[in-house]
Amino acid sequence: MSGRKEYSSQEIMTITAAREIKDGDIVFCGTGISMLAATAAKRINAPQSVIFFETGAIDSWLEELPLSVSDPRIEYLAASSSGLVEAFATMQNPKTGSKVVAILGAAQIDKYGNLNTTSIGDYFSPRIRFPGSGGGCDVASFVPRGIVFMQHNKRKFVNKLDYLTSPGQLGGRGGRRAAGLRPGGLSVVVTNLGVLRFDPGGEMFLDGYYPGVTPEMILGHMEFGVDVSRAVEVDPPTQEELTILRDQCDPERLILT
Amino acid sequence: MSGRKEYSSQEIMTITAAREIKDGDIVFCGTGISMLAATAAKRINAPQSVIFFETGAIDSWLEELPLSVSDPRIEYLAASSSGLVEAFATMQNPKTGSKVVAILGAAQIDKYGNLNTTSIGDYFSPRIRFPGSGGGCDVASFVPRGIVFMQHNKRKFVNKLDYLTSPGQLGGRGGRRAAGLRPGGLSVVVTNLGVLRFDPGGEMFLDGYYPGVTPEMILGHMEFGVDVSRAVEVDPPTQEELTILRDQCDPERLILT
Amino acid sequence: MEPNGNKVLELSEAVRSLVNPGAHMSLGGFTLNRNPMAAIHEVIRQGIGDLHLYVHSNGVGLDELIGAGLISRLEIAYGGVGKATPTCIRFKKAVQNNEIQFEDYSNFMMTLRFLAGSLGVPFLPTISGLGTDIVEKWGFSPEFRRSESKIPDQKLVVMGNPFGDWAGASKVLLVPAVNPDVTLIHVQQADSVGNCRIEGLTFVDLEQAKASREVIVTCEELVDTAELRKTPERNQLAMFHVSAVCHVPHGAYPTACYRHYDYDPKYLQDYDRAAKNDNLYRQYQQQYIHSVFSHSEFLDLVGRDRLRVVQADPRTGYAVNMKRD
Amino acid sequence: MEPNGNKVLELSEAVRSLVNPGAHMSLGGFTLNRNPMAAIHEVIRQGIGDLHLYVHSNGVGLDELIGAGLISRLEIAYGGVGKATPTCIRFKKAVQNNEIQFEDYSNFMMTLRFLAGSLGVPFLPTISGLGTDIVEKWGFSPEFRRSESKIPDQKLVVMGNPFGDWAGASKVLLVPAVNPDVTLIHVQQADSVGNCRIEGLTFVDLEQAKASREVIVTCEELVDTAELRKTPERNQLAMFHVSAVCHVPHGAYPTACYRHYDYDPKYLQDYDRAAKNDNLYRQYQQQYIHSVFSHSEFLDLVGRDRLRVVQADPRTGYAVNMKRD
Repeated sequence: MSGRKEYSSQEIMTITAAREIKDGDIVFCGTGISMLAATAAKRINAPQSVIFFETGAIDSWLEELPLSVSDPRIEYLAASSSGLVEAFATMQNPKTGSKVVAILGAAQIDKYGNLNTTSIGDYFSPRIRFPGSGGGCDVASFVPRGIVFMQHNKRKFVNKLDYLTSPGQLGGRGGRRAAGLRPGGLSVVVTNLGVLRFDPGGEMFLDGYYPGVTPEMILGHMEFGVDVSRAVEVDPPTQEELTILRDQCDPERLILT
Repeated sequence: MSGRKEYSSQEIMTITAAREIKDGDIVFCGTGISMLAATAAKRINAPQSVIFFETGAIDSWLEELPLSVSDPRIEYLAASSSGLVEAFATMQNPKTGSKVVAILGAAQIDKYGNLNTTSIGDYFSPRIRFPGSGGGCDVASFVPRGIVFMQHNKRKFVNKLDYLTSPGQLGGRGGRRAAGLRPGGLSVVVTNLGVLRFDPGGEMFLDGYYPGVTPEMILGHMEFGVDVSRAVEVDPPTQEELTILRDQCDPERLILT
Repeated sequence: MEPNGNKVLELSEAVRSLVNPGAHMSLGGFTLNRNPMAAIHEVIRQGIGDLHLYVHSNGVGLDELIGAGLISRLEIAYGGVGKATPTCIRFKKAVQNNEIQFEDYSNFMMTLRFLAGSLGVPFLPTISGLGTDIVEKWGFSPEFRRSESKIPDQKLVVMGNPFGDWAGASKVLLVPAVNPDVTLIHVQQADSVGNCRIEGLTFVDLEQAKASREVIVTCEELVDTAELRKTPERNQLAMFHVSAVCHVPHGAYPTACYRHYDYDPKYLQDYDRAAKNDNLYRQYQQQYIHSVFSHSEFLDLVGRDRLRVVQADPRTGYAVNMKRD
Repeated sequence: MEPNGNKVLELSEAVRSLVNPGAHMSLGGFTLNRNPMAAIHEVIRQGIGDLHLYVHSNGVGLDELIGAGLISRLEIAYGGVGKATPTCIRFKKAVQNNEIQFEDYSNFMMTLRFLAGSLGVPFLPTISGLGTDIVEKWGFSPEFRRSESKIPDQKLVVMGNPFGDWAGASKVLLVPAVNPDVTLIHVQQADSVGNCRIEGLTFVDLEQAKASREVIVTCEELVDTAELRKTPERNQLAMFHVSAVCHVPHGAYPTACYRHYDYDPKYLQDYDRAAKNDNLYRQYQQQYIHSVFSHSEFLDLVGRDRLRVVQADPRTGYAVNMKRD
């Protein structure tokens, strides 16, 4: 599909996510394409955003793209380097907490935006074991806003998670509050086909589809149905966005293929 | 009294307290004479003891005597400087906590070694207000052993504290355990007349009296009675101890008068 | 304010815009080290009152605010300057004369309360203080607590250990989080966006700043951000915690600032003498605070010779052999 | 051992005397940075088994211990090396084949558990994880928990906020303290008595070390204590927390050590290839761990040319433009 375009599906995903980041946002950054999106936002549309990592580096410049949140590349020219206690405090204290935006990936997501990064099958003898929460459950619990990267297919957009690692809206309307979590949490899902958000009831709906994709195609890649009545076509990445992404954010093609 | 001797009552108090400190002890040090005793121990009988302060300085050398636990003199050549969170952790973690010895002073003490450093009279409109707990309540709660400096008189050795700032043995036998504190706490009281310790029931008894002092004189300076049957005369400071104390620990005579 | 926006302000402007009457305020530093004295004097100069103050162990800074009559309520662990001043004099008078509401905690309890505020949790547990009057005696009544949304309904809570006797504790004391409206700290170095480097002991400054809605930083040196970013691990406070950066050399005088200057024993002795007498004290604050327009004018009044006396020796970080008795 | 006693030991001797079969052990570092690899290889070389392991996010170090069959029980937040290895391969196999008991937490929960251990409190509170399977699914049964005094009777406890809705929290999750028997960390600098300086990110190393009964430190540089004491604020770990100091240059290789060397992508890729096949993996551990007597011999086997490739550039602290795909 993306072969017929001037941009890959990775590229439109990255740029679409980057556009969600605004000046003044404090971006909690996971590994891989999350890092690429945060870097793109800082270099394209949100130069006044701050990237930070759970490992303790704050306002990293990322002259080279890190391959992990503990990659020493995050330490170069950072405003401050500390440890996990300090990093997680940033997501919860009264001055900074409300500005934090998380970018994460997951193996499974349900219609309330809850995530599974732990295992497929029975927890005790799983068919497939994944790395686990890492900081995912923490950021999903703490942040007022967040972006999730997903590949769009029926095995990933499921009716029921095999394991609920990171909270989205939990059971739907009021779910977070009932559990003791603050409102907010992950707010947008960016996939290889489009963009999904959550309505006031906490249910996922289709907000946008990429050029060449239809809402019907997207529904065909999900185990559960979502409202597509509000969906519009997503603006494709501009040439300028693509140039900066390719030449400045990932010249080594560590993430972009 | 001390005028007739080659040493002052301050000097015998300091040396008597210093002798309580052993190599390997980690000494939590308060202000004034506490600091002088810790310094004397390190230079006389316990060179392998470590002095630390609630403000975060560990293994300070104290080339000059500090006048407060935040005096910058405690930072010079310290092994580590941090903050209060780290300092109080030292008194509680499994590796170091059991080696910590506290040295404190107080305005009032009762027969169970509970201390008042807050106020005399009604708490809300006191006749005399003192500085408050500072770290006193914390160390008295945490440490397995501790030394208290007191002036021996009826207004200070009282039947009932006006305010219980720092826990000793609380109500006596099993008092700490019942309250939720670990066993231990302050274990010896060094005064201008002698030395008192606590029996297994948590009650104070007279362990020693200085040359020229009698148990009867000491009882005459306390509102409550204590067992004096185990009391022996305390060895006076040696010439060597006095020389080191005067020439190396407080040459400026900031504490010694 | 964007995280990397320029936060450099005149101290008078920072205090005017960030410290409001009735504010809940906390002070960094410890007894005679790194108190934010310039900022405190500016609060007094502007007469911003009815303050609710949080300190762990504080000295002359606390005492001057109380002496100026600006403190209505105080949560405190220790008010003194060590051997020099066992108990702060205006603090002592104010408590003995029922001029302020006060509530006592320990240093570690106040430390944990600021740490809790910085972590966004309602409380932290400790075993410190179990069985003491710190738990029994509340400075603020339950009625007042319920009527004041900025303080918790309970001073402290004792509860059984939900994990049995795990860690050898049968009970724990829960201390509630503090989130001040504004915190004043003084640091050795800051850049224009608010990244801060404290040399030597940090006390509880970092937890206090991170727990606070607004933070006013005064700094000895205003340095280039590129310089600070060469060793990020030495910058304990990142820009997004800070509201205003004010370049105020000797901003902690007459308390110490490690590797820059020592505390001034003479000033502190003179202060105590004045503090003991109401008339002298009014004259003192009139002369040293109200009659000057800035910390720099204050230092001129004190005399630059005093600054030479307290200047830190590069080897030790303090003033070697300074007369202190 | 006196606090300022000489703690310098050969790594093999330190591991032999401080890591016992069945020990509860924790590992410092984070995924591909500052893992105590030399110490881990020594544990494998000595075949010290039935270990109960605590990690937050760990990578190849964790994986090699599991691959060697030395881990019986695991408490973990994340087992992977980021983009290079999304999930550690021997960890994945061991879990999928029911070869180890495991229990999942989040990074912050594990962080708080070590912090609680360092503070001597039975638990710390957080709102992280409320409503998730991390709270619901226990890796160790209540029966096993009651039978094992080294772990708490409950995995986690959810309770109402005793301070009402203070800090906007109606409930909190209590995470129990961890106090490992022994912790392995690698630092840039240490002196002979155990004062340590970590450059750059500290991760959870300090809390892990302070929570632990015994601590084995491997260091890039063994330096004079007088040198470290010139800037005490940069020495995050004081001597009395440390049991043994082992001078092991490149002791974190193939993971990174900031300002000294980068992680080695080639080694990690070769490792993954071997880890996917049981026979290849046995050969790998035989060749790189059991057939050498020390970390220095291991480095010779790897080839000093690889060390040149990963050598840190002084400007950035990592290997600029190193081939990483």
